[in-house]
Amino acid sequence: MYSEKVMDHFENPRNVGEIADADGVGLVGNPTCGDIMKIYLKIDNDVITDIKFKTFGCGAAIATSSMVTEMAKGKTLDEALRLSNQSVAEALDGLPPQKMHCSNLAADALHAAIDNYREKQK
Amino acid sequence: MKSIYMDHSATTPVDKQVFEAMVPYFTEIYGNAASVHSQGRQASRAVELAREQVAALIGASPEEIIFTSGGTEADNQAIIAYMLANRSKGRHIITSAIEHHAVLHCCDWLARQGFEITVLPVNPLGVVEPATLSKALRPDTALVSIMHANNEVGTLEPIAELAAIAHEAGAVFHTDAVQTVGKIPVDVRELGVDLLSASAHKLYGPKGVGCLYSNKKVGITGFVHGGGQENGKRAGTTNVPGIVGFGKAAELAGQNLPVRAAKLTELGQRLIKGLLKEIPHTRLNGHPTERLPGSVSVSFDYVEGESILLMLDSYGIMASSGSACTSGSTDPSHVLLALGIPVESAHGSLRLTMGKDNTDADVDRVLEVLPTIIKKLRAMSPLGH
Amino acid sequence: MKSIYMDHSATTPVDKQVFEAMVPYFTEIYGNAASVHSQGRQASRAVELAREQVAALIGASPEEIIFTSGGTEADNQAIIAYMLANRSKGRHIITSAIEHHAVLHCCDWLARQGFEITVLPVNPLGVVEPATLSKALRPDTALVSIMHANNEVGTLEPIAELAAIAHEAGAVFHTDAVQTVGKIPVDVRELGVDLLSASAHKLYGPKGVGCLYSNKKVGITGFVHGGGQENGKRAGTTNVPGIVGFGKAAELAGQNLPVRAAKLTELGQRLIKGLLKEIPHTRLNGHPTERLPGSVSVSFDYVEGESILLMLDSYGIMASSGSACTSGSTDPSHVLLALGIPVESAHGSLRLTMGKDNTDADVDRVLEVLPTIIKKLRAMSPLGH
Ligand SMILES: Cc1ncc(COP(=O)(O)O)c(C=O)c1O
Ligand SMILES: Cc1ncc(COP(=O)(O)O)c(C=O)c1O
Ligand code: FES
Ligand code: FES
Repeated sequence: MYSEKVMDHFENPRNVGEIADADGVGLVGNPTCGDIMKIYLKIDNDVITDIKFKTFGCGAAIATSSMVTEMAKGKTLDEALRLSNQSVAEALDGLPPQKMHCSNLAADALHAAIDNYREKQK
Repeated sequence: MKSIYMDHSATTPVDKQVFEAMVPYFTEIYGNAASVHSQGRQASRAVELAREQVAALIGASPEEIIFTSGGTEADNQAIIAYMLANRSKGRHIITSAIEHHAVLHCCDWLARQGFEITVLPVNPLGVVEPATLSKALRPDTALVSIMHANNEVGTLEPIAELAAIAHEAGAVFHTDAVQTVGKIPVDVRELGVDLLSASAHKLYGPKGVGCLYSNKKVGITGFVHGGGQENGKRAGTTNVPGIVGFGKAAELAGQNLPVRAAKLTELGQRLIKGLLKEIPHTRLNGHPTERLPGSVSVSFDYVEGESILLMLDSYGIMASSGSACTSGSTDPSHVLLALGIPVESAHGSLRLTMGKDNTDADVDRVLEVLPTIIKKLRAMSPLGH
Repeated sequence: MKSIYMDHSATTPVDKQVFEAMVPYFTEIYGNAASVHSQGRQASRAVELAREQVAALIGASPEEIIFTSGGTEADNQAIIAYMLANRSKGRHIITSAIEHHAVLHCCDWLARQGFEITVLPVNPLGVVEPATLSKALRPDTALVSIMHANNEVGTLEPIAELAAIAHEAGAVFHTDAVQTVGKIPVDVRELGVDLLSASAHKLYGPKGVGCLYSNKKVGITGFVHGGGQENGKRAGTTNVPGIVGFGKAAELAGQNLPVRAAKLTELGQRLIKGLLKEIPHTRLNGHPTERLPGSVSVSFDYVEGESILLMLDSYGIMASSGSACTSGSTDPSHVLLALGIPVESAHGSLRLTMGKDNTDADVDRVLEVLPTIIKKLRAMSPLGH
């Protein structure tokens, strides 16, 4: 059902946790649909220097969260905004069709965290 | 790593003795049971023996057994074929909110054909209360269908009482006993049911074969139309090896039932107590005692079911979350919701269903591994404390 | 005494290789294909491989294959589920007088629900003539169902031509190809059919499993309602070993088809010629050349079919009289009557259907034994000269 990459990120998720003094925090999903993702960013000079996640959800939800943190780390905010749910799924060698919409929210969570950071800058 | 299978409510391995009984019917006694030549006659004798074995397990007469392709088809025949053939008796059906989709989707389908369905609620332990049925019965209620034990939470329903109430009101009573036949004593006369569905693969028999018990009063008609097999009640070339396997599985289940049920009840209770003790924010789903032996359903707050399953699987422990039939879906189980369990907790549900080969060591292993898994997932979760 | 099985149109023995392929899925890889754990994933992979194997045999894409409990259920789904779900497209169905009961009884059932059925006659060779179909089509014809080869007399129907005519009139086309898949080349695109039924036990696969091919255009709905298996198109726990066996049987059939068909055509023609020559007052039923390889149907005047079968059986030769599915009945075959064969001759019909393991010696043996049997029975008969 899941690719080896998905299973790897599920079993050994990267960047799990919270950042106490985060510069931006994004939260997407809701408990009724089964997936909630929260992403914390540390930003220096428009570059993501640290990123952590917390996720409630299935294997796909955890794996996409983990993958998006790896992909975003070290990127500028504009580069990070170009990451899409689709590109996260592709980096994981794909997701089962029934998992494509519900669990594939990780890029949305990242974008929400960036928006939150930019809101605060205003 | 030794693997531990705890998903017996989804399906069971075929018993070695059952498999041995089936073997000759693939390549040696391969005849069509309807053929008059010796190949056909041998096949047909084997099928009739199996019919006796299955009938004996549930206290029925052989001629009351219709072999089908499984529990699902038996449910379809009991509900759809019965209602379509008995329009004059009424267009109202009563069922419960925790039925298997094989029953609920038949009712949905009939509703689209103009029939009326009442779906009874259950109490928080998953029991269909007799008083609820009494109130729902109408003069035009033709059929009541309530399952014997629920496949997700394991709660046993008071079928004898419910059937008596339905009969008083003149309705026919069907029970989906797919989860009980072979696991606890099932006697169609004691239960007083008119129609009963069973499936071989839940009792160490093969997949793709089941039966509908139907008493004479009901006069059930065919659901799958075609040749005159099964006394005109189920068309299609008789699945001889499958039916032989079902028969053998029924025979073995009858012999081993008391010992197995006692052992599984004990293992189940120990597992439940251990999980509730070792893992905080955990609740048992279903009835604490009136439940299927060896069947455990729990909900862990703040975590999601599929991720628990995948982590358990990496330890070689196989379980399920809600019904296996719907595990491709992302909807929380309709059964857990019907018990009043909040959506978030329903997502964090786990079903561990033990079988004849599970041991005390298996229970110990789950109690060792599961707390760590839940802790790890909770550490990842944005919810809760 | 070596036994000679010549009833392959009723059912076939499971091929040894097919059986070997199935074995692990009873006791080792026993998971429910819907389960997320490793047992379930292995089962599901095996089912998807089988889907590719079956699809390849008939030139379909894997996602166009719905596994069912057999050819009968596939026919029920193609006809009943299609018509009930497409009432707006028309309430008229066209079929033929020589269809299997799995098709005819579905049509009868629909007729009782208010649908209109036209049953096309066949010519004396058993062919549905395209002109007959053209005349019967109406603006409200939703479905045309004509079998690919007849199971009793072996005649092949001009499906590509019939399907094109149906499509021109806007009707969907179904063919019951239970007797042809695996025996002669069957390609759904070349035939141009929308729906096609097949059954594993006719091609050395197991009983109790078949499939419905359904192209995207049709949007077929489920017939058996319940869990979401088979992409929501067929509920019921997936019969993993059965489907694995069907897949393997399809693969082997594809590899061996040209050689086997050539051999069986030759054996069949020799048997036909021999019988017509050796036994007076004998006629061939069905088309002399456009017929299933190795399938022989003959009528002997002044004798009765079952007594021929029983005498043949005492020589170890297994055959059938009319369709095996209806051999419990005493009505003469509806197929033979539709070909214009008189009732008395229909009663004296014999079907010898050869398979991959029949040999020239088997044909010789039948040609040696059968004339004596017929002579003996005729000497007993009050009819004839
Ligand atoms: C309660 C219940 N009813 C019906 C079914 C369907 O039976 P089958 O899998 O034989 O179609 C199942 C299991 O899948 C079940 O647990
Ligand atoms: C032409 C035809 N259609 C349908 C069937 C039914 O298929 P099954 O036996 O798989 O139900 C048969 C054989 O029995 C057949 O010969
Ligand atoms: S939990 Fe919703 S699909 Fe992942
Ligand atoms: S031929 Fe004996 S039943 Fe009619």
